[in-house]
Amino acid sequence: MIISYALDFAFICFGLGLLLTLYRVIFAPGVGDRVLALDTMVINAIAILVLQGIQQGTEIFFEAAMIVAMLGFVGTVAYARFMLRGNIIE
Amino acid sequence: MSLFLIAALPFIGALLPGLMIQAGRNTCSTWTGIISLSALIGLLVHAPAVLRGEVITASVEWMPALGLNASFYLDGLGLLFGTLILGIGCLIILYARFYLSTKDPMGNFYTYLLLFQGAMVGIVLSDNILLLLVFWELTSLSSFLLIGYWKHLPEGRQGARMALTVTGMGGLALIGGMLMLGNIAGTYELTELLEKRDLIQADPLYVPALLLILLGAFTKSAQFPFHFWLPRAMAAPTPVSAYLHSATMVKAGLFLMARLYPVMSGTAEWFWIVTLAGLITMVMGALIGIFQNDLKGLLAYSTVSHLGLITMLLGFSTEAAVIGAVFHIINHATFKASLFMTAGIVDHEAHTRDITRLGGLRHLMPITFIISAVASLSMAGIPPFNGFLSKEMMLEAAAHTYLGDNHWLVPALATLGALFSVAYSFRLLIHTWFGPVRDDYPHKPHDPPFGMWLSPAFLAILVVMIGLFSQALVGGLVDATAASVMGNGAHPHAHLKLWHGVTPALYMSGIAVLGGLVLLALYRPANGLWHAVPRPDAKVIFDGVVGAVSSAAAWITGTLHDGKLTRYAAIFFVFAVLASWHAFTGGQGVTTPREPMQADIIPIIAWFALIVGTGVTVFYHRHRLLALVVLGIIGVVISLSFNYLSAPDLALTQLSVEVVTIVLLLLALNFLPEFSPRESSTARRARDLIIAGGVGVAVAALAYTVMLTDFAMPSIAEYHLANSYKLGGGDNVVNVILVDFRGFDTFGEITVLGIAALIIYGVTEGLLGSKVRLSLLERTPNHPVAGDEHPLMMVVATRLLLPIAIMVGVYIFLRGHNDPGGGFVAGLVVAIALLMQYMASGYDWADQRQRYPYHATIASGVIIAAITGIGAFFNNMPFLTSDYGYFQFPPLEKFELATAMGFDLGVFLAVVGAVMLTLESLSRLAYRRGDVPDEYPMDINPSRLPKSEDH
Amino acid sequence: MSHWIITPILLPTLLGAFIVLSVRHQVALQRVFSLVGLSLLLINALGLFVYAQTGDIWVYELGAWPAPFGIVIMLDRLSALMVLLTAVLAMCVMLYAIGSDWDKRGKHFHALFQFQLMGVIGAFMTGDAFNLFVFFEILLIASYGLMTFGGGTRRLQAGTQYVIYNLLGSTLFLFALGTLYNVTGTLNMADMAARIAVLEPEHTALLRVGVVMALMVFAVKAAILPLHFWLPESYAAGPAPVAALFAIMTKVGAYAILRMFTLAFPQDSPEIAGSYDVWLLPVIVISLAVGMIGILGAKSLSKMVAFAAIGSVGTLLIAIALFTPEATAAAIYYVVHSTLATAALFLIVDLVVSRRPQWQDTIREDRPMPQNGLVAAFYFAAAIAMAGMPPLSGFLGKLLILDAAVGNWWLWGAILISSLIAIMGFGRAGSLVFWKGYGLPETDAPAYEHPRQPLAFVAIGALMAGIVAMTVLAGPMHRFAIATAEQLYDTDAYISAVINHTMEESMAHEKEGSSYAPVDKDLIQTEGGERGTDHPQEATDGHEGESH
Amino acid sequence: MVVEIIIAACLVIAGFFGLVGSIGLIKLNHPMARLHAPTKATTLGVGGVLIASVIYSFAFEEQGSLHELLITLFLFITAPITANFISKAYLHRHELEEELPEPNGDTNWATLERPEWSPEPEKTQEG
Amino acid sequence: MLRRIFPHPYLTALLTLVWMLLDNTAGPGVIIVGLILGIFIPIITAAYWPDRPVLKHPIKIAAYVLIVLYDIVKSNIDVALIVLFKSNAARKPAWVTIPLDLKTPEAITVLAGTITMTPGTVTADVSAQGSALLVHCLDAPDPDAVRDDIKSRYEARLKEIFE
Amino acid sequence: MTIEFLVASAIGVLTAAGIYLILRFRTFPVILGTSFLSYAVNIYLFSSGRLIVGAPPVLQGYGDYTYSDPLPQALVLTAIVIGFGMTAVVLMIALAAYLSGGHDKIDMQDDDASEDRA
Ligand code: NA
Ligand code: NA
Repeated sequence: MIISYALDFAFICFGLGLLLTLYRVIFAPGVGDRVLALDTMVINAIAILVLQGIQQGTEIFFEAAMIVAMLGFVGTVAYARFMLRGNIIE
Repeated sequence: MSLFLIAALPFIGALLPGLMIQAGRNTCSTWTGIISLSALIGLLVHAPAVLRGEVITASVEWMPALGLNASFYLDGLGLLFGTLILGIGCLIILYARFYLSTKDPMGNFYTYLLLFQGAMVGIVLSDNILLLLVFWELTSLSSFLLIGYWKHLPEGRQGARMALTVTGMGGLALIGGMLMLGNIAGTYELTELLEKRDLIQADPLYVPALLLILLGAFTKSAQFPFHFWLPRAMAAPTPVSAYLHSATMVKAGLFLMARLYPVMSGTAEWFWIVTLAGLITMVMGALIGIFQNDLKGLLAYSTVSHLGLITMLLGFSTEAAVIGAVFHIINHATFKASLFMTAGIVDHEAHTRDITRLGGLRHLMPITFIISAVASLSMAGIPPFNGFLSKEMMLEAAAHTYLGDNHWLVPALATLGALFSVAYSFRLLIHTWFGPVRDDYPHKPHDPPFGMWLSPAFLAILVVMIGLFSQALVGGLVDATAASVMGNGAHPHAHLKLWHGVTPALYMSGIAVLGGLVLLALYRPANGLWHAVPRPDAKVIFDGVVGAVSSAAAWITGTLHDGKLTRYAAIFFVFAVLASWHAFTGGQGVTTPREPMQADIIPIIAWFALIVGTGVTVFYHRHRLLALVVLGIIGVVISLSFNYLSAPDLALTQLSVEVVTIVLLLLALNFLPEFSPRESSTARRARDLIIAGGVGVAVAALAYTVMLTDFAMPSIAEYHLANSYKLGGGDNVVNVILVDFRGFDTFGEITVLGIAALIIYGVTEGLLGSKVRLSLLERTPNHPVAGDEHPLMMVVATRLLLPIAIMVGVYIFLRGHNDPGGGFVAGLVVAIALLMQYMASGYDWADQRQRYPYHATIASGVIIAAITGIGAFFNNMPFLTSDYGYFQFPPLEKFELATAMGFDLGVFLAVVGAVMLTLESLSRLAYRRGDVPDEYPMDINPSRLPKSEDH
Repeated sequence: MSHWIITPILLPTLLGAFIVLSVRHQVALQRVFSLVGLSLLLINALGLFVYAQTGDIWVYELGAWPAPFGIVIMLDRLSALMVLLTAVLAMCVMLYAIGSDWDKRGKHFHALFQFQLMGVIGAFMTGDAFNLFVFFEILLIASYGLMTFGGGTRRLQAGTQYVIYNLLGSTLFLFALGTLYNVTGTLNMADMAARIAVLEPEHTALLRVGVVMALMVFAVKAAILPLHFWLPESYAAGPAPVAALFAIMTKVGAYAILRMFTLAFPQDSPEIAGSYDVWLLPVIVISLAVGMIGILGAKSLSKMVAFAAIGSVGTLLIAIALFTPEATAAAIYYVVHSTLATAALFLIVDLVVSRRPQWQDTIREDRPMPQNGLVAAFYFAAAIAMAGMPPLSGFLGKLLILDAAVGNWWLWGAILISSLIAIMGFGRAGSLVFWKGYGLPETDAPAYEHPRQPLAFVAIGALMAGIVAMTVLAGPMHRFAIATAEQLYDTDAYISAVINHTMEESMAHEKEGSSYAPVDKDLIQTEGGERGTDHPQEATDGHEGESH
Repeated sequence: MVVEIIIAACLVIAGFFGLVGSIGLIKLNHPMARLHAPTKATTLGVGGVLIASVIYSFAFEEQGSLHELLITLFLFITAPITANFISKAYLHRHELEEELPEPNGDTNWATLERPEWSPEPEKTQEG
Repeated sequence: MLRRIFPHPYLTALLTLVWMLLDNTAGPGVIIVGLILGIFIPIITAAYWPDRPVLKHPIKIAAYVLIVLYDIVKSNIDVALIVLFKSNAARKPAWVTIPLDLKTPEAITVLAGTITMTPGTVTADVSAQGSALLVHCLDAPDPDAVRDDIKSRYEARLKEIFE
Repeated sequence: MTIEFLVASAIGVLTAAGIYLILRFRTFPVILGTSFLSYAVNIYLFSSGRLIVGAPPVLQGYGDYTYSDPLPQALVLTAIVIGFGMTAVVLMIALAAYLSGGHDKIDMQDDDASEDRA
């Protein structure tokens, strides 16, 4: 049915997104860009998680998605703080 | 007196000197003397019975299952040796009282002496060969202490270690031999074992056992080629030499041969080995003895020679030879002990033992001279002294001994030995005592106090008496002893008398005496020749061997354990893979694998990301921050994969752990160098790649096999699935397993986490308490530091995020039992929420607002978990038995309460506490001099500025 | 029902937590609690030991979950002995740590000490393979803290290596467990044994891999070559009381081998034969040799003792790896001796270290230390015990092992020759450290000052007394060892103790369905195996109400 | 049917923007420029997916769910902070004093106002 | 008094809502539990949110949210077009200073957040005394227009809400 | 491409990476290596329960539902937590060693070995 096609499309989009961000994590002028790419990758991951939830018709992935949303942020900030101050808790 | 008591007395007594020494030297020595004297009397009480041929025994079980028992027995042989050990012991104790200077710790000396005495008595009274081994090794140990008694003398220490090594080696060989013997005979009890001659000699193990036992005996009795340690042991105080090296320890080897004679002797192996060893030792010892300038050295080699003589006689294995051996044991003990003591006196008086610096002493110390003269003549085998009698017996026995079908070699060599011994005996006598009085003695000698010459004098009298009235005095003892040596119900009878008529022995004796005197007359050229001839010095060889062994040991140890973890790890991996691979190939793989699942696009992309991410991390690993960023990918992908593969709880845990780990690594990286230098050579990297690749392939193969194999039998997990709700009250089976089915694992797991935090705290404290602190306070960052320590936006955002995150934490905690989540993840979420506060507003500001000490949080977590488990005790159930029920307070829906939640609460607290304590500790390291606790949560806040008057 | 079987694990845990919770700043109070706790532990252990003499096996199903679905704690002669040994050792070591003020040199000594005990005792008592892993980790992580206790560069660097090497071991353990679970579908040791016994040949390849991996994990713990490299540096660098306590840690590995490989992975069973038996003994002999050579080759006393520990465990493992009842009995006697002797030696070395400020434990002369005579006497006695010289228990143990190894003359050679090297090493070190100083020229420098530390000597004296007791009471001890060995080889009894327990449980709750008989896989019914609680009715019919 | 189309539309839009965001990461040539693409496009991308999920749950599952909105909430709170930090890092690691505008009378932009104990930046800095 | 029970009334409301979202149901029990937590959690976390702002006109929040949501959708399309079809050379990136009338940190944060989430602009930094925001524009031919737009469209409204 | 192959090869690659890093000379990469190794072993342990997609072991009530094997998941959870604790500790000890020793070499240096015991 139509939704499943849409799902596949979305999957592929975010999957490709994942690959592009991966590329950026590996090839980038600076660490900042890599962190940005990683952050984006995490966001793509969230999307994929939710898509899986829809596909399998389960709410079981919700917690995972939520945690990713919360923690991805912490990770990114930690990296950035490290670049800014060296010490991330001061 | 019971044999136990006789054997035990010296050991018990060994405590006394230590205590008595405070009471003065006389009291100390008196008590020591009383102890061995009473032991001697206790022994002699049994003499009549033993001489009648009875055997006194006493036994108590020790390790019956092994066959080791504390069983003693006293027969002629035991009586003879016991008397020598204790009797001469008493004399030595008396002698030592006057010999030892006031500087020497006499208490220790007598303690060691009694220990040694006890060990010797133990050997000769043991009825159990394992027990005998115990005492045997004890003599080595106590003699180590006695020889090393003068700690400050290097010769003393070296001599002690050499004696320990050689006799220790012999002892270990003996252990082997005795165990074999016992295993052949099926018993370790001598009295039984000695009955089994045929059984033993028929056994294929007889020869190895014999060799090992003889190795033990020869080392102890300084038989060629193990003779070299004895002269080195002369560094010991003279009483020790007199005791150990004339009457006792060196005779232990002879005793052993005599003791086992009934079962070991009579074979060709025995004859050849024992006879030859004895013969060679006798001749060689005597020869070397001639050219010793040190009185004690000369005596030592003469002892070696005489021990060889006795050994040889035992080798002959004839009745006459055995009688000769026994008799010579007595005689040698008497004259040699007194000689050692007189040598000691000379040393004591003249402050030298160097024969070349002595001479003419007979005028200065007549009493000592007479004693020494008597003993020397006996040693030379001059009638009418006792040495003569036993030497005649030896020559007689030698005269009838064929070596193969050669009939002259043994007699000839025996005569030669006798000749040499005449030579050194007379050298001792003449070069020390005769000649003109000199004026260059290191110290003007004169006769010692009565107490000091009493002991040697007594022995000298024995020498004479036994010489004159041998049959009457020792005939019975010799018979009894010989009987027990021969065993097998033999009844040897000794005819001890001075004149046997004109026998081959008499001729040989004559030749020996004349030849000896001639050789002495030619001493100067002979000596020149002796020193001109190069010959291997066993001591040098021994030292070489020991030195080589030691340095080899040091080298092996050093190179093997050079602290290179990189090598250790490589070895680990290689070994692990090889062993596992070997195991795998030994078994059978599954014939019908499972049906694999086709992967669609997303998993493949994830896989690709993982592989690439891993590769890049490794590639970039020297740029540490970069490596950490890329590491983030791997964490994310792995959690997603867990999620995809139906493990949502794993996904949550992996992810949250990942974040905290990254934060930790970043906190640490702040202090560490940001780059790893390129240190490993290309070859080295290639090697590592090969190892890593090899293991990787192996593991992948293993994992693949595992995944495509079905359980050999249904997994117990089916039970968990079936009963998770019904009995565990939860739908999330993983969580129910964690808090209920296998709650004990989780209990341990949170303890681990708590311990980790405590350690990290402790190490931090240690650093801050050490000199490191200063460098930390003064350190300058690796990089320029940006302004705006606590950015406004971040602070505000976390203010909103903290409560929401806690809400989420509560939710995940409560739902854990039925949905993915649970105490652990909840704990991490809350901890991370707090961490956000710390990152945003700074350590101090956040910490001031933290009311609960994290130590306590951890501890109470563990305790709450434990208490919940212990609660089960009260309805008489085992630890961690959970219970739950459904409750309803309108208008709320019916909800479930399970004790498992209490447990999970413990988990929650422990996790929060552990994570926070860890981060706290690490951030405390970052203090720099001049840091002041932040007053405000954010650096920039316009509403704080004076110019802003509104609100 | 009685819970005294679980208290030896709970007591240290709770005590450790309590110390952290309420007295973490008062060392004096910590000492009081430690000693009280250890005394209770000792009593508890004694009680269990006495109980074990009856010869029956006590199965304690945690959470009342029937084996093999839950975790069981087991008590048989062997585990009772090991727990008692641990308690005794812990008491002596703690006395020393207090007597020498070691516990004041850092934070959380007493808590870590208690957690260490929790781990060790748990490892000795658990009947579940994965739970064994957990307790391994507990004792390891506690040991990480204790090993680096007090800090100092060398100790921290050695500590880093120690942790990393053991992380590799733990990883291998997980690989092993995964493989074993994958084949047998269970984690309970007894159940695993029962299942392996009826395994079809087509699963043996994976099984063998799991078995060998497990063996290597235990080999790391027991410090068998070539997996022993973590030991020398860390034991030498670690605090002496900790090293002394660690004397039991190598034994944990030995215990695990003894337990698992007599019960579940016997070398003579067709599924497993040829997988490890071919290389185990040779490897052990090599590590024995390396250990004893190390005694002679070491440059510092602490290293020397560390190698002595390796050698001693090597001797022990020879006895274990023979896998015969006599040899096992010998091993059981020897394990006690080895633990006490090793611990005593480490503590004695610490006496030397603290009394020779200049050269510490370097094997070379130094001016005679305070209390030289007493320390030397202790050293002499402990060295005799360690080298297996008469009359102490080391010699008796060695006799037992040799007697059990009759016929394997190469083992005899290895044991006897290595003893000689050990004797040489101890003699050399002793005469250099304790005697040679007297030969030094008189200096007018003031003699080293050092507190007399009576308690420290008492602690060591207690250990030595234990060794003497082992010598005097060798007969009864050996009888006990034999009984223990027989119990170990009567695996059916062990297995049925676990399974029958389950049977009884399920009989009591017939209504919940049929029983679980893991031995015969056809009987496995996952609905069965009711646990021992009476559940509120909601438990069963509540589900429909809740139904999702 | 209509619902399905709506859901499908949401999914397609989401996928599209998600992809665009990631493409921006690759195509745009300047770090600050790259910063724009993901922080926006992915929010709508994810947002779309979430909305789709919400509608789907109401349409096809026995119990509708709104909790996807929470995820959106988190993203909306966090995305600006992330962007802020990354640009701060950029400002910090690249020398831009000249090309930045005047900070409205303040001494400097917060990030560039280094503490006095900070080491001086060395030129040619690999971020 | 009321202050002490409801340190953050709006927060309480928000948290209750969050709880309902989490639980995905709206039964009375859920609301009660949510309320309890919504009251309790702000109390224990109060220390971390000192001198909280007073919302003058909470009603206007709704309007603001709607505007921002609309802008976000719009922005996404713009950015998408730029990303896909505009060459890097053709773009005119710019740094813009946004002088602040707002003083409350919360307000400033919301403004900065809004800027970041809306068309081609990212809040890069705050000025050292907090009197201005540094904004980077992806493609801004006329930077001043951007500044005025932001100030009028968002800051003014936020000023009403917060100050 | 089968899921099993992907997972198995991933385990292999992670292991190899971990081992290679563990064989480096500095503590930091070595610690990274141990992390990789614990990823690998965690996945391995997880996979010992076999792989299923879309069947998380959260009960949907009874009937013909299939669930993935929950036991290995529980074990891996424990392993992850313990691994985290271990990583934290080794990191701290290594850091302390660096701070007091002045270098972060993993191998004992001779001058360290000669240093007196604290
Ligand atoms: Na990790
Ligand atoms: Na890890």
